[in-house]
Order: sequence, then structure tokens, then C-alpha cells
Amino acid sequence: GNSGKGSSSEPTYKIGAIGPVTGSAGAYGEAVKKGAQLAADEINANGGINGAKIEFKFEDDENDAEKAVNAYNTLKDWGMQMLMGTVTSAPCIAVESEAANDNMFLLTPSGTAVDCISGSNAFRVCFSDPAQGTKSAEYISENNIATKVACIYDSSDPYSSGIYQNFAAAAPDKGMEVVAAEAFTADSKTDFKVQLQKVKDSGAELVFLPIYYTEAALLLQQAKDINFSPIFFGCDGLDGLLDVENFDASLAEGVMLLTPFAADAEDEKTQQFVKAYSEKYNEAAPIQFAADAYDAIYTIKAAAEEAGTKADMSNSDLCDALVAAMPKITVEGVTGTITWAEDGEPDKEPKAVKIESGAYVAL
Amino acid sequence: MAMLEVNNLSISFGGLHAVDGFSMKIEKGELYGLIGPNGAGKTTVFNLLTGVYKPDEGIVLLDGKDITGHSTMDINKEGIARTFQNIRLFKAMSVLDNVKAGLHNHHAYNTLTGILRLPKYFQTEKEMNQKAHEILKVFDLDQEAEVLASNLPYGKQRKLEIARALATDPKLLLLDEPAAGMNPNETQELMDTICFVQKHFHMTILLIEHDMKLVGGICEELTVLNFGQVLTQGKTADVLNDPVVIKAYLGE
Amino acid sequence: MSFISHLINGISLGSVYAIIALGYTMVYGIAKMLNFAHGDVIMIGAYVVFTSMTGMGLNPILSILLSMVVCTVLGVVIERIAYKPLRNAASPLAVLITAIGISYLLQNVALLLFGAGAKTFTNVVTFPSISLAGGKLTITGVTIVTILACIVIMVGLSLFVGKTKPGRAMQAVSEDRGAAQLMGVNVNGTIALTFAIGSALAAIAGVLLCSAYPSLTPYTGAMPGIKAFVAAVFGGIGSIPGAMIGGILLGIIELLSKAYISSQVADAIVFAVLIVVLLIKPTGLFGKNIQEKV
Amino acid sequence: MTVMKNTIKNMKKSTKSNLITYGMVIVAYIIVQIFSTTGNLSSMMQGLLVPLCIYVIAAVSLNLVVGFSGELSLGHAGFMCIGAYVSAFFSSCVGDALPGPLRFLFAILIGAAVAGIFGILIGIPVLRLRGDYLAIVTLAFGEIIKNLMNVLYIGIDGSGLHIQASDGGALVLDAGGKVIVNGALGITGTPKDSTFTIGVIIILITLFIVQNLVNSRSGRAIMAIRDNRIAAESIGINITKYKLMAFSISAALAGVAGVLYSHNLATLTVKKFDYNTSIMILVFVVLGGIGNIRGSIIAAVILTALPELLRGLSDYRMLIYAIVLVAMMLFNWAPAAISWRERMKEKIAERRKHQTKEAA
Amino acid sequence: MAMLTVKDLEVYYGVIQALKGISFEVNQGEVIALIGANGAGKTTTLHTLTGLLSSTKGSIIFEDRDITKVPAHKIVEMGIAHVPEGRRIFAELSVYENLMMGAYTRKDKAEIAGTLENVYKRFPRLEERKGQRAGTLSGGEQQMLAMGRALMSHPKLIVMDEPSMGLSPIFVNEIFNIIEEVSAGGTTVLLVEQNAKKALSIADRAYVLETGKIVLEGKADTLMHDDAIKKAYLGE
Ligand SMILES: Nc1ncnc2c1ncn2[C@@H]1O[C@H](COP(=O)(O)OP(=O)(O)OP(=O)(O)O)[C@@H](O)[C@H]1O
Ligand SMILES: Nc1ncnc2c1ncn2[C@@H]1O[C@H](COP(=O)(O)OP(=O)(O)OP(=O)(O)O)[C@@H](O)[C@H]1O
Ligand SMILES: [Mg+2]
Ligand SMILES: [Mg+2]
Repeated sequence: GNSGKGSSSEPTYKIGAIGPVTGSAGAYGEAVKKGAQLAADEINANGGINGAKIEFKFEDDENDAEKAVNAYNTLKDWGMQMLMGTVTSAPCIAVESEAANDNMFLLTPSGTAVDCISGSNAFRVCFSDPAQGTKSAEYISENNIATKVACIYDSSDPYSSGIYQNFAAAAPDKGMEVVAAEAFTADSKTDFKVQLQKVKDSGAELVFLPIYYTEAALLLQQAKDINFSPIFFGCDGLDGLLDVENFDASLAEGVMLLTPFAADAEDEKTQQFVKAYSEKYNEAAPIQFAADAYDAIYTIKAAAEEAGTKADMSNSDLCDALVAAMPKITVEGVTGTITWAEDGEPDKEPKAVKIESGAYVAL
Repeated sequence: MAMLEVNNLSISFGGLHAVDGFSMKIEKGELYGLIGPNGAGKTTVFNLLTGVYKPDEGIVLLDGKDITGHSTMDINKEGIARTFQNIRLFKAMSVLDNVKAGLHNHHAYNTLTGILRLPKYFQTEKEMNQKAHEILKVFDLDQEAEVLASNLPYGKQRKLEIARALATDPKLLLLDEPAAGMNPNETQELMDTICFVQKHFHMTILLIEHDMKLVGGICEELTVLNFGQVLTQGKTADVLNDPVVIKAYLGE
Repeated sequence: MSFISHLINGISLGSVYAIIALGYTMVYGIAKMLNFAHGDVIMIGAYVVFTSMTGMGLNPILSILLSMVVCTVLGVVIERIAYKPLRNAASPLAVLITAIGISYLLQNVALLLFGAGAKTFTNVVTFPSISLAGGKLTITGVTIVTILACIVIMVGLSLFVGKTKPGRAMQAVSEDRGAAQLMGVNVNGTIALTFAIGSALAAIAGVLLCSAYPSLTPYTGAMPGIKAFVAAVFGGIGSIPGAMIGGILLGIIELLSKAYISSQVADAIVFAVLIVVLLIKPTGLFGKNIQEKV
Repeated sequence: MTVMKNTIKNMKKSTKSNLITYGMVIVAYIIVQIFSTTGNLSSMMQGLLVPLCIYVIAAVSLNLVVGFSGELSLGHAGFMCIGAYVSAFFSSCVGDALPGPLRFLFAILIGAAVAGIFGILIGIPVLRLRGDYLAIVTLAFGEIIKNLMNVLYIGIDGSGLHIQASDGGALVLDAGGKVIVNGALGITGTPKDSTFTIGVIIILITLFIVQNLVNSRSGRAIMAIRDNRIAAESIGINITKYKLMAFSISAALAGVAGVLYSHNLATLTVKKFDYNTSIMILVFVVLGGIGNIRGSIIAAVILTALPELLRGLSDYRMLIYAIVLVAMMLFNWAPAAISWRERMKEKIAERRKHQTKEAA
Repeated sequence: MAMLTVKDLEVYYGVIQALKGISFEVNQGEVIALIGANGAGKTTTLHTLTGLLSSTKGSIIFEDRDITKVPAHKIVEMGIAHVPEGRRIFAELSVYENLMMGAYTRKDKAEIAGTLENVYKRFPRLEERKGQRAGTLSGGEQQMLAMGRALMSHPKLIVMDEPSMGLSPIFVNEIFNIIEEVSAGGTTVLLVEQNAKKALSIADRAYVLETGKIVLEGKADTLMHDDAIKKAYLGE
């Protein structure tokens, strides 16, 4: 593999990142790109990692596994030493397999599928599909929110159907009955009236929505149109709902979501991040993806400092060092206080938030 | 037994009886003409004989065999080949390939042989080339064998269509206005060619034509069609002098 | 009761397909080309309305008019630059592929201008919903307006194509451009007019699409574009009433199969029904079953 | 030397053209190998090699339908999907029970066969339709396949295969069982058996099949039907048989492209095989020249590599790609551009003639 | 000044030169015949005249206006009608609609109705079939329609490409009568015909085209008795 030979002057850490910035998942990659860039800039302004600056490069993968591998190879040619990515699950699995071969350290901010971090070189910042599905089921049952639940999910999307599967599997054990499970696909993700009607007719008290906020914005509107107002409960994909330009926040009133990040959380760290992000990109607020990516870059920093790496190490040496350091570090991130198991899964406290009067309220 | 025997053939489109109780008999080796005013139903008769249309009524016997209502493909395999009033060539293919397509059923090898280029492929293709060139020579087209069909001038396109039909080795050849768009000299040349085909290939030929010089010059017998019905049938000379035919069709 | 409610929902989804299909079929029928960029013109139209309303504070009617102007100009320019040079190309597929290129182009321009994030479109249709059966059934204002718009456009287009001189010119152009020229028809002008009308309709479709489903991204037009293409073929290529009926039926089939068979495989069912219909009626519901004269 | 020159001269134009095509592929292979062994091939190019093979095969096979059979198919990716899934499923089940090369050989054959069978099944009803109606139905079939695969769950355990539609949760497996096809998550962990060398060999086989078919009796029949269906019938050609033949051979070859795809990446999801991919392959075929096999190859290579080469433009990448695509289409297809090119060619030829004359 | 003057016209199909510099004139009220063998360039000449093809060299002057670069539809508006080779009728439209397309450039409804009546009188078959889809007409019927459609524009100059092709003998006579009538009605006629004998019999003057060049021209009755012409085109 390529080592970080660096430029003629001082060596730098070359961190590559991959995600979709074009195509229908473009918004998520865009957020990751911005969040990570922000973190990298901050770190560089504060002296870098172990004294060396970060060079950050983001490549588009159009949410396609093959393109993601191409992007990965392009980054390798550039001299990438560590990979932050990829953003979405299926491409992440493909890239992980390449990265494992090259012994390239991989930290995905938002790849939730189990296989995204199958190699020993790979870690993630977000919760996995099983974690999100199971934790949601746990949370709902432990807080006695509902017993009759329904799901609406995107059967063509690995993220959505992955969480749904795990939720549906866990629900009965937690004393919940899944009274309806309705799907939509990427090809028909504008009209949810039938699904909502069926869910309404099933008598569900709570509708579990392991989907992205883009679809949720439409779905909530249509639920209102048919006067259906159960408890809507989502996962991290739902975060960003309130930031959809021109979105009528009253539609989201009462929506609950299990997410480690909430843009209007009170803590200083989050506030600082949100402020810096909004200023830099002239946007209302960062979404979950941006926060995950922001944390990912700081995680790399933390691990590198823990391991005492040098910027001119080869990617393989860096990988070994970082992998060894990961279980030892604790990152106080904007998505919570995170520690890692050896298998690469993060451990952090999910926050349940509820949208009230257009704002997140921690529960 | 007659080569072709048609009995009481009828078809109508909407309310229009395009062909109405049409009957005729053609003997083997005969050169037979089908004439009649525009819209009389001549082309429709061809379409019925070749299975393009299914008749509402009537029987077509080829060499004694009932082929009524068979598919166009089967009828060709039974032995009827035709040309079209509005030329229908395989335009993006060479002149040679047009004729070789006509040889499709008589010089066969299977697809796998073709893909794997087994000896039979080379042998059959060689036969096909020889045969095709032989036919093209009859029509004086062998110099243009590699030309794209669409680049031929009109008159040669007509000839190529006849060559292609002939390549299917038919018992009966149907020609729909073969001389349309040709000047008198070209027509004369075509007449010679048609006669040559009749003699050399022992072909039975039924042709539609409005050029009376051609019809009078080479047809042995005629049927005159008018409003879908037979007006007269008989020896060419008799028919062409029939006052009814003169009035309905020939004029003067 | 739920059946009727599904039916109504199906009609409202279908009416959106229908209104897109009308513009599609217009260009399709006359210029004899599959304008794969039609859906993206719709998307551009919707962005124009969005920006002029939320960004510039224009009133809805003005915004829609502005959007129609922008789309018309866009449609005509695209035709002139990208399609016209290929009008006499050796294969009709050439212009189809160019249209795909234009589709990519429009999506990426929108991506650069407006970003990948979704925007919530402000419903510009202030028409009230209608409640039936004591509030159990509601027909939204957007649906009513969309269906009315469909009918008006369908009748308008049919009359235009069937009864006016430019309409007759369009019919002639669609059959044989050379012969149409010999009749004194300005072929370039006629095709440009076709694209102008088709694109203006795209602007209207964009507004209604986004009012019914108020989420706007650079890819908003792509899938409805394909569905409208399916609807147009379903109804019979080039048939104006066919496009409308095809669109509405497509919506109904989609929702009923979600409701009564399975929401997971609804797409497959819709397409399966389409295939069955085409096998029974190979030229679509309203397509003329034309036998070639031999 | 002169003997060779003569044999080449006497060769049929089509044969010569075919040989050039094979030669082009082989030369490209050799050049790549030289670069590769001398370590001059970037990772990006290295990674692109197998995808290039995949799209070349897909484009050449689609050309059989679009260019030679004259039917517009918008569902080619559906056949790739079938080949990819069936073979990945096979390889995952077999695992290490078979040696790698043998397993891959079987995977290819199975992928081709199943895709070919689907080609026949779909072709029988579909080929009755014409033109755009046929296009829409092929598109529909592609989408149906995609939709069904999305809700397909297959697991394997001690007691055999478990198949479940629409809900993976309902898949109850014994301990040690594994889910192989997991709905929208697809198949992961397929062995990476695809290599550039195998890809090139398959390209050559594809070329062999397609070019030999086209230049044979069956190929003539297929093209005759394309040019004039009624005339083809009138000379006794079996329309259904030959249309179906072109369609199913094309499907089988697309299936092989799918096999290469699924054995190249660690993950296989059905999303890849939607109409966008079908259209992309059609773009290769049309840009390269309908019915022009060498053109298909070149166009597939250029258009697959182009977005990667444009990565330097970051945000403007896909925009530039779209513009280049439109520009290339206009340059290749616009009658005005074609006659301009012809005139330029003539001018150059004339100048060359002059120069040789002067030199003499 | 002639009504139509064609000078040094050269036309290419790609690299193939179809017209190699032809010149001719048509005067007001004349019937001019253009004869020549298959592939001589007759159709090409007519197509270039009415703007369907463009020339690389030469000029076409119609009524003192240079129309060499004028688009086809404008040329039609100026009063030239074209009965094209291969009929080119609108197959999907009815017979009546086809005829009305012929009158596309005209505005006066009453005048159009008058012309329509006239056309129907000349071609009664068209009136019988006015509702039939033109594509299902027989070959000869389509030829009549193509002719009728051109007449609907009430042109100053009508150019005809083999109008007698596919017509029955009785109707060939009829069509030549019609051409004479049209001419008598004040319309100038430029006629391309394979039936050279008939064409020369009604023409005032004629041009003979051979492989893209005009090789002979003169009064029609002179040419009719020219031995070379007799041999090459009249089949005598
Ligand atoms: N498919 C059809 N639908 C309706 N009418 C038809 C159809 N085919 C033919 N006709 C009509 O049937 C009649 C006979 O047509 P046909 O083509 O057989 O005439 P024809 O004798 O060959 O005339 P011509 O000498 O002009 O070619 C015509 O009046 C024609 O309009
Ligand atoms: N589209 C074309 N492409 C290439 N060559 C053409 C094309 N059209 C005509 N030609 C060639 O141009 C020459 C003149 O053709 P044209 O059609 O003008 O002849 P014509 O005198 O009308 O003949 P005919 O009596 O057959 O109608 C011919 O050699 C012909 O092969
Ligand atoms: Mg006829
Ligand atoms: Mg001609």
C-alpha cells in the first residue's frame, strides 16, 4: 500500500472519506463531508494530531458499492492513510473488504449494517442496525410507551430494512405486538397514504419509522391529512427533520427518536459544534450525519494520540496502532461519550428525544 | 393438377369487400397476369395467398395442398415467394446478404455450428455464396454484391427483391408491379429477365402489373379483377381485347 | 369504505402521474422521441416556484407564471441545442440517449444550485378539501385541482392538436417531416412549439406534483418521469386521453395493490399488470391498433 | 510477408473487422499487464479493470438485441441481476467445498444459464410487442426482478434451504445456519473470484459468440427481421425463434457480466440493477454506434472510466460528465458532424496523397 | 425572365455526387418534362428545388427570388407544390385530412372548399374514401391522393415525381389529362416521368438527365422524334 510520504515540507495525516454527494442519498454524504471538514479544520487550527496537520479528502460514491471502491482506490493513489467512511451501508461493506486487505484503518461515521465493520481494522461511530432496532424496542417497552406497534420502512434500503428486521425480531420479547408492517421502496416513496391507512386500521398506538427524514417529512404530512396521530418513533435517520428547508415543524410535534445527537441539546460541546457548523456552512443546523462525522475525525485524533503515531507511518502501521488504541480511548463527542469494543462497535448512551414546539426535548 | 387453385376467396375491411369470391387456377410453369383498376384488390389477393391476411372465406390449394390460413412463414416454406408493391428490402444489409437471407431454409446449419465455426459452416456458407452469386448474375446484380441494399437505385432494388424471392426456391413466384418506376427500356430488360427465370428455373409466376406492354408481352393468361371480383379470365390476347376490360381498365 | 378511500387516494396519486404524462405524451407523440429529461424539467420548474416564493416572496400565481416561462425557455433551448442536431440521425435512439445526458445535466445543475438537501415545498393550492361520508373520506384540494387541471389540459391539447392549424401541423410533422415541409409546415417551428407547450405543462406538473408531495430534491422529477412514461405507454403512445387515463389507472393500481396485496411488492404488481395489459392490448389502452398495409 | 498481405486483402470485410476487435482487446490486455507488472498502474486503474470488463460484456451483449435484433430493451440490468444473484448464492453456499477456479467456472455457467432461461421466459410474451411498447415491458421486467429480490430472504442451515419472502425476521435457522440472501442488504461476502484476466477471457468469448452469431445464417435472419419483419416472414424466416434467440443469448451474456460483478465486490445489493444501469448500458451501445461492437467496447470503457478520471473536478464532476456525454453524442451522431468528419477525412487523405506524390 | 431558373446545381449525398452542375429554366405556363434513366438524379433535382435537400453549389431563382437557401416550407408558401416520389402521404390521417394538409398554406376557407370540390371531381375515388385511413389505400389510390393533395395548395408551379407510377392504364391517361387541365388552368408544371412518351406528348419542352448531368434539351416534339431518345427512353 501507499505510505504517507507526505509533501516536501512536513508530513501530514492523510484522511480520506467516502460517501454520496450526488444521487438521491446526496444529502447524507454532504453532511458527513461538511462535519468532517469542520473537525479537521478545527484540529489543524489547534495544532493538529501529534503535531502534524490533517489533510482531508472526500470522494463521491453515489451510494454505489462499485463507485465506492473506485473512490477508495483513488484515495489510495492520493496517499490516504486512514479512511473515514463510507457513509452508507452497502458501499461500506464493499470498501471495508478492500480496506481489510490493505490493512487500512476504517472508521465509518454512519454505516449501520453489521458487516460494515466485519474486519478487525474497522470501527464505527453510529449504532449498528441490531443495536438501533433492539434498543428502540427496549426503550419503547421499558418506558411503557406502547404495546401495539406498527412499522413503516423502506424495503429497498439496507439501513431501513436492517433496523426494521431487528426491531421486529426483538419486539415480541419485549412484550410488544407488531400489528402491522408496511413497506415502501425507493421507486414509490412519495405516497404513503395506503400504508398509513392500514397502520391506522390496525389499531397501532405507535408507529416505528426506521427511515430517513426526507421521506418522514412527507409521511408526517400525509398522516395529518388522514387524521392519524399515533406516536411516531424513529432512529437516527430521522434526525434532520426539523432542518428541512421550509418544513412545517408542527407536523413533527410529538415525534420521538432515539438518537445520540440532538442539535439543540444544551451541553456546551453540542452548542459549540452547532454554532461553528452553522457559521461555516451558512446552514440552519447540522444533522446526525454531520455530528457522526465530526466525532469520527476527533476519534481518529484521540486514537492517534493514544497510540502516539507519527504522520509518516505507513497506513498498515497506522492501522495496527489505531486498532490497538481504539478500545482504550473514550471520546467525549457531540453524539455522546463513546468507547469502543474490540469488535469495533461503539458504546454510547442513546438519547431519546421528543419534538415539542419545533425543538428537541431530551427525555 | 394445377399449381395453384384458388376458390371463392373473400375478405372485407370494415364494409369494403376488397376481394369477393375470387377464384383462379394456374398451371405449373405458367406465366400468369393479374390486372385490374387501382384498388381492385390485386395486392390484397397476394396478401391472402401469402398469409399476410387470413381470408374470411375460400380455399387456397398449392400443388393440391390446402394452405388456407397458414402463416406467411409456412406458406413460404410450402413454396410461395413474393415481392412487394412498396419495396421491402433488408436495407441495412448488403445485396449479397439479402439473397443469402432468402436461402435461409434451403442451406441450413444450426446456430451452434455458426457460432463455433464448425466445418459445416464454411461448407454451407460457400454453397450459399455460390448460389447467391448465381442468382444475382441472372439479375445483373453480381457486381453490386457488397453494396448496401438501400444504396441501390430504385430499379435495381426491384430486381433484388425478385432475386431474394427466387432464392427461397419457390414453386410459385408472386410479383407485385415489378416494372413500376422503370422506363420502357428497363421494362424490356425486366421482361427478358422474368422470361429467363420462368424458363431457366421452371418457375410458375403470377404477376400484377399496370404496364400493358409487359403484360401483353409475356403473360400467357390473365385474370382481370374489378371491385374485388373477377371480371374476365382467359388467354392474354382475348382478355386484352375484351370490350369490358377495355372499358373498365385499359381505356381508349 | 376503506376501498373507496384507497380508490380516492389512488386517483390522487394517479392524477399527478397523469399530468406529467400529458406533457410527456405531447412531446412523445409529435417529436417521436422519449424525452427522458421531461421529469427533470418538472423538477426545475418546481425549484423556480420554490425559490421565487420562499426566497423572493413572490405570490404563488406570479411564481407559477415565472416557472412556466423559465421551463418553456429551457425546453426550447434544450431542443435547439441538444435534440435538433440529431433530428435526422441514423437512429432514433441517438436523441433518446442525448435526452438522458440532458437529464443528468439538469439534475447536477440543480444539485449545484440548490444542494442535495430536501426542501419542503409550500402547497400553492389553497383549494379546500372535500369531506364525504361524514369525514371518513377526504379528497384533498390538490387532488381536485390536479384532476381539473388534467381534464382542462387534456381537452385543451386534444382540441389544439385536432382542430387548430398548428395542431394539424404537429400531426403531419409526427408522421413525415419531409412531407410536412412540402405542405408548407415549418417543421423546426412546430417542433419547438411542441417542446414549448410540453415544457410549460411540465412547470404546471411540477407545481402540482410538489404541492401533493411537498418534498423537493434534485431527483424529485426522475421517478415520476419514468412512471409518467409508463403511464403514457399504458394509455397508448401519443394518445392524449390515453395519457390521462393511463396515469390515473397507474395510480389506482399502485395503491390498490399496496392496500390489498402487499406493500412490499406493490411495484412488481404494478409492472406485472402493465405487462399483462400490453400483452392483451399491444398498443396500450387507447393506442390505435394499426396494421401495416402490405 | 506479401502472402500475408494478400490473405488479409482477400479476407471479407467483416472478418477483418472482427479480428481487429479481438486484437484491440488483446493489445489492451497486454499493455495493462505490462503497466501492472512494472508497478505503473494506479490503484484506481487497477480497481477499475474488472468493472470495465463487466460493462464491456454488458454492452456487447445488449448490442445484440439493440443493434442486430433492433429491439429497444431497457431491462438489461435485470438479467445482470439474475446472473449476479444466482451465482453469488451458489458461491456462498458452496463456500470452500470446491476449489476457487472450479467454483467460479460453475458460477459463471450457472449465472449464464439461469439468466438465459429468464431471457426465454420473458422473451416469449414480450417479443410480440413492438418498439416503445417492448421497451417499456423490458423496463417493467427489470423493475419486477429488482422489487422481488428486495424482499427475498434465503437462509441455509443443517436442515437445508429456507426461503422467505418479505420478512427476514421470519427466517428461523438452526444454530450455525446463515442468512445468504438478506433482502435489501443482499448478499455479502461473496468470494472475490473475478480477475481482470478472467474478465478479458470472457470478453473474448463474448466477442466470439456475438460476432460469429452475427456473421452466420442465424445472424442474417436476426438482422433481416430487424430490417423488415414482413419481408423476413415472406422468405420463410421464423420470427419468434430468431428474436428469442438474440434475446436469450444476450440475456445469458448479461448474466455472465452479473457473475463478474457479484464476484468482484464484497457486497451485492439489488439497487445496482435498476433501470438507471440498464439505461447506462444502452448509452454505451448507442454512443459506440448501434450494431458496432467495437464501438460498444470503446464507449463502455470511456464512459465507465470518465467519472473516475473527472474526480479532480470534485463538485463539478457529474455536471461535466453529463456535458461530455451530450457533446460526444452530438459529435458521433449529428448528421452535420458526420459530414464534417467525412470532409476532414477526405482532406487529410488528399493532403497525404500530395505529400507522397511530392516525395516520389 | 423565366419563372424558375436553375443554374449549375451540384448536390452530394455524403461523398457521392448526385448532381454534377445542372441548369435549366421553366417559363410561366409551360409544361416541362424531365426524363432520364434510373438513378440519373431526377428526384434529387426536385428535392433540391423544393428545399428538402441542400445544394453545395449553384442557384435556384423562382420569380426573381433566390430560393437556394430558403427552407422548404417557405418555398411552398411562395407557390411551389411537390408531388413526391413514393407518395409520402400521411398514413395515419384520413384521406380528407391529407387533402386539408395540402391546403395548409391557404387561409380562405371558401376557396379551399372550392379546390376540394375540384379535386374530388377529378378523383372521385378520393371522395368515396374520404374517411379512410390513407395508409390502407391501394397503391394507385395513394398516388391519386398525393396528386390531389398537391393540387390543394393551388400552386403557381407544381413539380411531380412520376405521378403515373402504379396507375392503371385508363388512369394514366386520366392523370395526363389532369396535368393538361392543371396547366390550362394557369399552373406551370415540371414533370418527372418514366413514361417518357406520354410526358413528351403533353410537354412543351423537355430536359434529358444522365448521371447527374443534362445531356439534351429541346422542344418536346423534337425530342420525341430524336432517334437517340427513341432508343434510350421510348423503347422503340
Ligand atoms: N388493411 C386495409 N384496410 C382497409 N382497406 C384496405 C386495406 N387493405 C386494402 N384496402 C382497400 O382494399 C382495396 C383493394 O386494395 P389493393 O391494395 O388490393 O388494391 P390493388 O388492386 O393492389 O390496387 P393498386 O393497383 O392501386 O395497387 C382498396 O380500395 C384499399 O383501399
Ligand atoms: N439517400 C441517398 N444516399 C446515397 N445516395 C443516394 C441517395 N438517394 C439517391 N442516391 C443516389 O443518387 C443518384 C440519383 O438518385 P435519384 O433518386 O435522384 O435518381 P432518379 O433519377 O430519381 O432515379 P429513379 O428513376 O430511380 O427514381 C443515384 O445514383 C442514387 O443511387
Ligand atoms: Mg396493389
Ligand atoms: Mg426518382
